[in-house]
Amino acid sequence: MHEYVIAVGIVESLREFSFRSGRVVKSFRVVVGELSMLNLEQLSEALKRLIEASEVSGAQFSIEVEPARVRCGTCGYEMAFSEAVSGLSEEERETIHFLPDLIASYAECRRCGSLDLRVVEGRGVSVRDVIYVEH
Amino acid sequence: MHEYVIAVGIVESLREFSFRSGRVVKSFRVVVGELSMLNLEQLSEALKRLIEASEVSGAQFSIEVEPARVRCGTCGYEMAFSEAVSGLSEEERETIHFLPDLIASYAECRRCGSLDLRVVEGRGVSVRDVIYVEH
Amino acid sequence: MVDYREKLVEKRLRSISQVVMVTGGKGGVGKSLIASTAALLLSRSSNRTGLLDLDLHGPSSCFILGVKEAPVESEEGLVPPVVEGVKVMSIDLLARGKPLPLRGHAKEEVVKEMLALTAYGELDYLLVDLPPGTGDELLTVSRYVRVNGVALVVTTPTQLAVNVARKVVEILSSIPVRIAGIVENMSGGGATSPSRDLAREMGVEFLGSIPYDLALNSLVGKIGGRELLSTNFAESLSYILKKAGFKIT
Amino acid sequence: MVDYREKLVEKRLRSISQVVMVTGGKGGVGKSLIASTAALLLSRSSNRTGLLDLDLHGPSSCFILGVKEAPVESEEGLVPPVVEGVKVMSIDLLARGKPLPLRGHAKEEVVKEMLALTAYGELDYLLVDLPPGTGDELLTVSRYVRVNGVALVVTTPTQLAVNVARKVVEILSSIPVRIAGIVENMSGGGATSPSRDLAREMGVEFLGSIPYDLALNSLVGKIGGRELLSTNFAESLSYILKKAGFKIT
Ligand SMILES: Nc1ncnc2c1ncn2[C@@H]1O[C@H](COP(=O)(O)OP(=O)(O)O)[C@@H](O)[C@H]1O
Ligand SMILES: Nc1ncnc2c1ncn2[C@@H]1O[C@H](COP(=O)(O)OP(=O)(O)O)[C@@H](O)[C@H]1O
Ligand SMILES: [Mg+2]
Ligand SMILES: [Mg+2]
Ligand SMILES: [Mg+2]
Ligand SMILES: [Mg+2]
Ligand code: NI
Ligand code: NI
Ligand SMILES: [Zn+2]
Ligand SMILES: [Zn+2]
Repeated sequence: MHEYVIAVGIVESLREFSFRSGRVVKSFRVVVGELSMLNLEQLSEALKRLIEASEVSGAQFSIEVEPARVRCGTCGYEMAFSEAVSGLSEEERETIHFLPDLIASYAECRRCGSLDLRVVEGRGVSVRDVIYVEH
Repeated sequence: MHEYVIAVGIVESLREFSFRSGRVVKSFRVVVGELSMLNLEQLSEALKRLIEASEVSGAQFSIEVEPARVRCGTCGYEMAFSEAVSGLSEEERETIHFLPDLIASYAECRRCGSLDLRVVEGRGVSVRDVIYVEH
Repeated sequence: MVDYREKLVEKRLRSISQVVMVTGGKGGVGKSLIASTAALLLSRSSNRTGLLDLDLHGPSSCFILGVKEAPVESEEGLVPPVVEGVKVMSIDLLARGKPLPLRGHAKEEVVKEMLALTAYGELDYLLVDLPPGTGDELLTVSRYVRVNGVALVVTTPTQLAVNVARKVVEILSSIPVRIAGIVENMSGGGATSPSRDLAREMGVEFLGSIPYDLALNSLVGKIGGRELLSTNFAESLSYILKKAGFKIT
Repeated sequence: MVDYREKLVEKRLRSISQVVMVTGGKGGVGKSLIASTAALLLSRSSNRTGLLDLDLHGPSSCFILGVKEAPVESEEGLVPPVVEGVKVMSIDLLARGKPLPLRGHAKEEVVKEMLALTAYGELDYLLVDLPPGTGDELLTVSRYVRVNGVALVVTTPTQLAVNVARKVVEILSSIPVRIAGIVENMSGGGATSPSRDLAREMGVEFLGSIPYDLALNSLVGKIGGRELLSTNFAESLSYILKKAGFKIT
């Protein structure tokens, strides 16, 4: 559900960028970390609506998912998303949805059991490759 | 002077790598962060001596310096090495020579005065591009 | 690369009149108890008040205030639970007592996301309970509150605590974040103390001292917010907040 | 990419019989005072002893022990100064009271370098004074000492401290680092306490309690190591170390 507020953050960032530089945003890429388990359709819908109603209307975008990699600091083992979140409750997934780094609180290394986990990739949302044209 | 012990660490890492994999190290690249202010000649000399006396004798290497970039978390300004260390005492430089991140204790942003600095690049020593051949 | 959180944090903080960072550097000096009690006192004086617990490894505010409800997801983000009028957000409401072995950049990420996603709405005061140290939590939040932020630096009358507090004052002054003053907690009551010396040395106001309150030991975590307000501790803190210019009636 | 520090750390730690991590999670529970005093006690009992202060933001050991000399550079690395037979290394001997606003990966880098570059030589015991929290300092050192490491978990008889200590115990058990036991500091002396409950709950030995020692307030930082040894605090700690199996005569 908070996909909406993320879209607000993205569109306002681009608006400001556009306003400051006097340039028009043509397109951008949204990379969504797999751990955040965001609803891509909701995010895309919200982005479309907000873009249309804003000064960056006309901007095109794509959304893609960055696979998660969670590394164990003890044994070096790397877990992919499915392994990292397997066995977690609905409530725990919901928390990771907001704060992907909290995987460190809920999961443990599937190889050695260590709680010393860090997210290497596939955490949150980032906006990349903003293409703009002069006004 | 502690260039010697760094060389020990590098050569022992390569020895172990070689021993475990049964492969012979042909060459490697040493990248020295500018902030560490290491004496490259001393490092090179120590490496040569230690390599010759070890199981990795014959390995070739190159040493290069990675320029430092220190970024202010408050205003975003980026300082290069000379700007970051300018005005520091001999003793302060000596400390940074051991613990490059301690630049955060001694320097301040030249633009806004903030102490919130982080080293983006050019911190310590790393060994890259190890090329090996089968025994 | 655009970080969408920056814009959201800015926007959220614009609806908050004052962000009060409770810091000090040293652990165990009473930052959490002061942040929680200050939030209760400000709320009682009809201020719209929030509390953000940024002690990611050792969150204490929810335990002190007896808050247990999880924040609720809405279109606007995470709506924090309310206790005695105070909107409370803490990692503890999400991690629920589990350890949080955060490494490297993770702390900065979590702090940014808690700031970006918590829907406090309009507030007169947001109290921020900081962990010991001068790391990512302090530095990240300091960066955002240069306009409407103010710091309460908590110490005890020991040289050990004052040594660390000095570092906090130096860092805050460099950013710069306005420092409301130094609060000496667990005070012996003398007219001289290393905390007073520090205030003088650094040109920061000495806001007053809070005596050691034996009653707290048996109360903290066993009572709710309301009972905390009737302690001697709360009374001393109330004077200090007034002196610092906060709206306490 | 090869990290030359890993190999050096391994090598250094092989010449140290036991690494004793003094941790607890909560700030202000007495970790630094216990680490420093334990080092003095072990040294007095003819053990070759070192102390590594890893509280990067709030280093206290040098102040407690009255150490001021800087480490000396040699071919082998940094040779630490010696006080009462204890080889002491701390960021404080390098940063000299300056603030250390470290961010992100910087803490892990500094911890690795302190471990890789400090030339302790052969030791029977290396005491590691850890900061509050369960972040990079604790996690980094834990990774290296799985063979010869042991943890002393320090708490106070408050639920607030015990909540955080539980997290430390959970993390250490998962790595796993052997836990020598739980030490209750600033104890009221009762036979029941949240620390004892924690020990039972987690299957960890309860090593004993150290009473609140009023004399310390006026002593810490004003005396050297020798005087610290004649306090009641040191005497209680001495029993605890014996119980934990350390060579105290
Ligand atoms: N003035 C006081 N008198 C008595 N106990 C206090 C006082 N201030 C704090 N405490 C107690 O000291 C301990 C540490 O306080 P806390 O707020 O958790 O410190 P911090 O957040 O700085 O680590 C808690 O058990 C708290 O109840
Ligand atoms: N048993 C005790 N009796 C009295 N004071 C103590 C006792 N243990 C520690 N202290 C004091 O409590 C304060 C915090 O101790 P410190 O060792 O710095 O804690 P930490 O390292 O856990 O933050 C210091 O001022 C110290 O002198
Ligand atoms: Mg974990
Ligand atoms: Mg600095
Ligand atoms: Mg606290
Ligand atoms: Mg300490
Ligand atoms: Ni959502
Ligand atoms: Ni050197
Ligand atoms: Zn593992
Ligand atoms: Zn700056």
